[in-house]
Amino acid sequence: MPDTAKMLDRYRRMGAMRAFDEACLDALRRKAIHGELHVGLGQEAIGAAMFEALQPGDAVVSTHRNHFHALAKGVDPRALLAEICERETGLCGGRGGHMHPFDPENHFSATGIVGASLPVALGYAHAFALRGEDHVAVGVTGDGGSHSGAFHETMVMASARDLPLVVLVENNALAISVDFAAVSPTSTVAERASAYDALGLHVDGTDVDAVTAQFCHAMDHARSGQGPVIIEATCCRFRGHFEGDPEHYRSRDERNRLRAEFDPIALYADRLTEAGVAREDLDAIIKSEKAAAKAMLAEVLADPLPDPADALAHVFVDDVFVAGAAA
Amino acid sequence: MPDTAKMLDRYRRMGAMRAFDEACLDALRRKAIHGELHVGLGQEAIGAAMFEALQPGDAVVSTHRNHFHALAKGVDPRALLAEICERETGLCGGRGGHMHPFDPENHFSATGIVGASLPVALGYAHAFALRGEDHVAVGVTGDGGSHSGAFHETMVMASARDLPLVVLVENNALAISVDFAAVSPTSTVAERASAYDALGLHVDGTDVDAVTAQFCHAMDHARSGQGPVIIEATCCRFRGHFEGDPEHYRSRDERNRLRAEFDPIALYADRLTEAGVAREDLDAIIKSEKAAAKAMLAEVLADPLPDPADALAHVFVDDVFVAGAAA
Amino acid sequence: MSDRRNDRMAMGLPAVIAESIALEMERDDTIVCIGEDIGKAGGVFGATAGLQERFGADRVLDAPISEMAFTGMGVGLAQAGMRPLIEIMFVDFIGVCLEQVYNAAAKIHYMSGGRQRMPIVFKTAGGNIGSAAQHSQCLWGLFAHLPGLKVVAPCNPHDHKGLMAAALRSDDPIVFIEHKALLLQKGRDFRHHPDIPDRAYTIPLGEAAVVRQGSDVTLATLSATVETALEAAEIVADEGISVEVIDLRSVVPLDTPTVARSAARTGRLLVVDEDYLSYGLTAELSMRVIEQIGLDGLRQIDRLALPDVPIPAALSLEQAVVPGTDAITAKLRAMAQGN
Amino acid sequence: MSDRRNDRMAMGLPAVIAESIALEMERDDTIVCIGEDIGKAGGVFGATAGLQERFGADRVLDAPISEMAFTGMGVGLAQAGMRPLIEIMFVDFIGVCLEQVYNAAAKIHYMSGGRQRMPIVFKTAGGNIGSAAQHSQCLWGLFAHLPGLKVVAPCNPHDHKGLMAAALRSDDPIVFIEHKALLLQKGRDFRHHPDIPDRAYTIPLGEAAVVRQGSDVTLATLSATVETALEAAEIVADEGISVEVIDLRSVVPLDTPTVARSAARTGRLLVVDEDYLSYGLTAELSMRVIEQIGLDGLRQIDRLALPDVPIPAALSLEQAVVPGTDAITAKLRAMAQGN
Ligand SMILES: Cc1ncc(C[n+]2csc(CCOP(=O)(O)OP(=O)(O)O)c2C)c(N)n1
Ligand SMILES: Cc1ncc(C[n+]2csc(CCOP(=O)(O)OP(=O)(O)O)c2C)c(N)n1
Ligand SMILES: [Mg+2]
Ligand SMILES: [Mg+2]
Repeated sequence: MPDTAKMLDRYRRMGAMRAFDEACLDALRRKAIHGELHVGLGQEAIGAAMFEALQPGDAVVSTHRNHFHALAKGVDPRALLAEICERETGLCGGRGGHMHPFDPENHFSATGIVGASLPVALGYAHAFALRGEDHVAVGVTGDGGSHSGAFHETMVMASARDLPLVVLVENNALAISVDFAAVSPTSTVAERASAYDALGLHVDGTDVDAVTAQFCHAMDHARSGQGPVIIEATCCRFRGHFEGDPEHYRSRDERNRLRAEFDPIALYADRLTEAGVAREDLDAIIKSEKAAAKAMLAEVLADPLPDPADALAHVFVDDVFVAGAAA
Repeated sequence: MPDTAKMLDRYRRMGAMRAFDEACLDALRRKAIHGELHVGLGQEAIGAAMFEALQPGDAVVSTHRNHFHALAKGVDPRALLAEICERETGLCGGRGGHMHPFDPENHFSATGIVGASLPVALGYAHAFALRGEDHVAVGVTGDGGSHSGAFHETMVMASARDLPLVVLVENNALAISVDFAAVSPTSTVAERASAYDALGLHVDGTDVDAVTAQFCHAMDHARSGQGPVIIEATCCRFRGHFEGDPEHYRSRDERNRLRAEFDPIALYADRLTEAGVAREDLDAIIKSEKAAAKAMLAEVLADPLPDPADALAHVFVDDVFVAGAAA
Repeated sequence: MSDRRNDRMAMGLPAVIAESIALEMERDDTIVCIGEDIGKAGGVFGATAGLQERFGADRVLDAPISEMAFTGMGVGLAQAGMRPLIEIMFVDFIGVCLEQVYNAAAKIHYMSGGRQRMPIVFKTAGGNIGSAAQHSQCLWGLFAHLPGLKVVAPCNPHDHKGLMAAALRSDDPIVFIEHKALLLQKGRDFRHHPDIPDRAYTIPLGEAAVVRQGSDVTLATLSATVETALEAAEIVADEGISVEVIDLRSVVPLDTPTVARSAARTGRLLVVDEDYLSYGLTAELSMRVIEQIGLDGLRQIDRLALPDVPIPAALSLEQAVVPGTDAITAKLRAMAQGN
Repeated sequence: MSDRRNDRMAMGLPAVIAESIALEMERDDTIVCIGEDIGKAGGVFGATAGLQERFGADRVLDAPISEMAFTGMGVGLAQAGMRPLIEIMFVDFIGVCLEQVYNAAAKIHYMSGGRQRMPIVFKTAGGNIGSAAQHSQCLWGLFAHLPGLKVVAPCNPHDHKGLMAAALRSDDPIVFIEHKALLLQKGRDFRHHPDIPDRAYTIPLGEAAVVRQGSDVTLATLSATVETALEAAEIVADEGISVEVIDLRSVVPLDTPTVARSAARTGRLLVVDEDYLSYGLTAELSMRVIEQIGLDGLRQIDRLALPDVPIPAALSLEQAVVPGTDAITAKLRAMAQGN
């Protein structure tokens, strides 16, 4: 018998993630974000799975499309949204912006450079091993990032040292416009794990139950000292690569088809209704998450922007010492 | 029945390669080389195999340990030696030195940056494919270079496009001091080929017959449009990584053992004597190759060093145009 | 303005760049383009739009995110007799593949004693449009420090077309840095906007352009800052300060004589740069001018650039660090008031 | 000279560096070293000799040739509360891994609004010892252009020990560039050779040292060129030219005040640099001095550096481009003869 309470939690979590990114889209429309924005709509199941699989001491190093991973790692949503909206109250005082949230307490960080998340996660993994801690480092990449040299180097080092590293490949089959199938020599990334004598897992990333189970399995494997794991979760990106992407590379029909067929939230709603949950209860969850995100955005937008007078602070921890600077 | 004429050619070729590098060692002792020197002693069988497998239109991009590959590709030995000895008469007028020989006519080049040879070979392979030529590009790397990101990126692109590329991994089990076994997640590099849906070949690189056969197989595979190949030839490095290497990482005994057991020339001499060739004939071959190399070195050392007045030439093809420079 | 001219001025900068590349690819079938999203998508800004349809997916190759591989492919292609154009989407990403650019492409002609030519264009986009520390840099100062690379950063559609053609015809490796903010503009958005002929034409690499004449202060800059400088010059003109604005067009070669001649006349030199202040263009050009006309050839010298700080995400902070009209006019006023 | 001092002066520079790292690793067990050949072999020059035996293979990790991975590991280790020392064997190899150095390590403290510290030392070796274009570069000018990195290049064993300790204790990312030629020397080979205490000590980052006093010309330089400059100063001293030699020790921070004070007194500034001439140290320091003391604060200013050329293999050519004693004395004489 399905555990509907647990299922509803998953549903709510996915709903909260989607509502968060919809708030970001709203913020962009209101010109509260003046740079790029990459949202994760369509990839909520992976974020929700991560939430369940992670422990507080674990580390996550994410990508340009990082909001769901941050939320899964326990980053304060309000501080995250404020950072995305470039506010002084943001996680990083508005310095980092949406591609560069850093939350040392929660062991969460991200980078805007594709592939560059993985070596950083490797560093966490080495620290955990050195200190004898049973934490796991998760490095996130897209399918595109799996072709970068950093992916290879990270796997080589992690596996040779049996480090507690999980490489999560969110395979939405697109790197901006480039089809995974057109540039990958293999039909999955997971199968490349054998080249590193690592565990490779492949899972439908639109099925939150499946991806949660596999993600937990991956974490257990790494946590128990059996070496690194590549877990590939297939999914679809519902919007452009970034907001404003003209998407010359796919038709509107194609995009609509993906949305219709592979929406992890809609798919899970079906499963929940099959399990006897009422549609209106599900709709209420989505509604309340949307309302919460909307309220949070309203608050954030009332926060101040950073004071231009502070633009030069924080380059170095130690003030640049210059002998006789007073002279 | 063994074809002893062919075998004797192989033997001579290996002898010539060793004699060439011994001449380099001699040049170093005479202070005709003021920089680093990496010789290939112990790895002659691979060079000799390459010689047989390559066709004139093929390209080779090699590493810091490139002399045998250059000779195999038909680079003029005298010009190569003169380059190594920093002479004006050198392949590159003494500008490149031993790590950077460029021979456009013979489609040979090298780089001193580990891993960096492979993307350049990929470029040749793409040019061949674009132009519909049936040439093959060979990118050389050591075992150490197989851990670099460039290795991965090159294989991904080559395989996805079925390019005529052969990646030769000379696995001498050492990257300077670092044991291959200590840092590689797999026991061979060749087995990683599956991650790229490529052909992986593993061969004893001290057996010139075996490595020639496999190298020809690799070239045929790539030439016939079946995509890239990783061919890994195991071998031993008989000297330090570079001349002057204190070799703190291995004992003299260990090194002597390798020399005693895995000398491709000595091993082949045994095979030749078994096939009925007289020892003295073999010795005569080695002697004549040594004499030839010695004579060549004597000639080269009489060549002039580059004129310091020309030190600034060749930075650009087009002179740097500066408007009104005369003013 | 003729209808024709009007149409040309309505073209976005990316279309002008794509036109230049197409004209060169037509006349020279050794040109091959490789980069992320340059084919099917026509480039993230559209600066290679239509090329793949016209020249095929092998000459206009959509690459995986493997910059180390495809910059090296450029080197191999050049060695194989081709003329590659390699796109690094944003210049900020150069950290994953600088190797092939500065140790190979830049040095091979020299290392080979002049035997191996390296005709490669590394096309990329730099500059601030709100994308924070890892997607807003200019970095031409970085390339310029490394010998063997020519480094071009044009300021308007006309120059992009002519300099791209010159770059593709050059036998030397060239880093061609477009500015993201300019890529979002059309010809008519530019203050300084010469006609853009339909045909192919080249502009010699290394020739600066005096884009506004003046007698009180010489202001040298390049890329998007040329527009900002022209705006600032207009503002202070009303206050009686006459500014000569020079578009350097490239940092290597650097057209010192044109700047020095102007500075010798005005006696005041201001170098403005959107790239980082230290160890960059502002000091280099200043010193070259001093070397040319002497310490006593100038009454004043000053520089304005992005301070040595990662580029902040927030608009309020970004505006505080990127040299804008206000900062430039303030400098110009201060200089004009001095002696 | 005491026997003890004699022994210390007989130590090779690498042993002094290893001693400094060992002392720091003893007092702080968050220090972790990663690099190629730093463990079993003790470093290609011996600058990490003995560390792996003492601190184990996990704290002194022999890395595969995967610089992108292990520079990034440095960033992750720092984020995890450790203090990594990452060795890039030769600075020339930075092209394969600049990404993590300049886009991550250098920027994260700023990008995080000061929340995430980045205590990393990138230890590397630069400079000419005959290894041609891809193994002879200095490149401090490259790092210095990129904000968020401190860039240190010491000139003698005493300073290497103290600056390495300071770097390992700093909370900021530091590029620590040793010079290959110096790494082949012993304490007593140095003209300028203060005692090297056994105990740990630090030298503040960003303080230049006046290593020879003089009144006619101020010569500022760093790294191996300090020795060359001192030799040149001795030679011209016999001709009556008094040269003040300043060892900058780091290019970021750059101790402009010390140089400016000296230059204001001598009226003549010569900046000498083994790194490439353009867009580098010579112009930056010159301009900063001018900004501090004015165009009329100096009678003469000049610079000497490796011209903008890849470093040739042949000794005859290498000597023609690397600033040596002859080139420096020639500049000093020319300046002293001028006004
Ligand atoms: C090294 C590097 N190259 C290129 C880019 C530009 N870029 C940003 S995201 C992206 C596509 C990433 O694709 P993927 O890894 O599949 O992630 P997705 O966007 O699909 O989530 C590209 C090419 C970059 N940021 N870094
Ligand atoms: C990117 C880079 N990292 C490090 C080096 C220094 N280095 C030169 S050769 C070498 C070892 C290479 O090992 P391998 O690839 O196995 O080749 P081998 O020397 O054994 O022939 C190293 C680390 C380099 N040249 N380039
Ligand atoms: Mg993707
Ligand atoms: Mg090896």
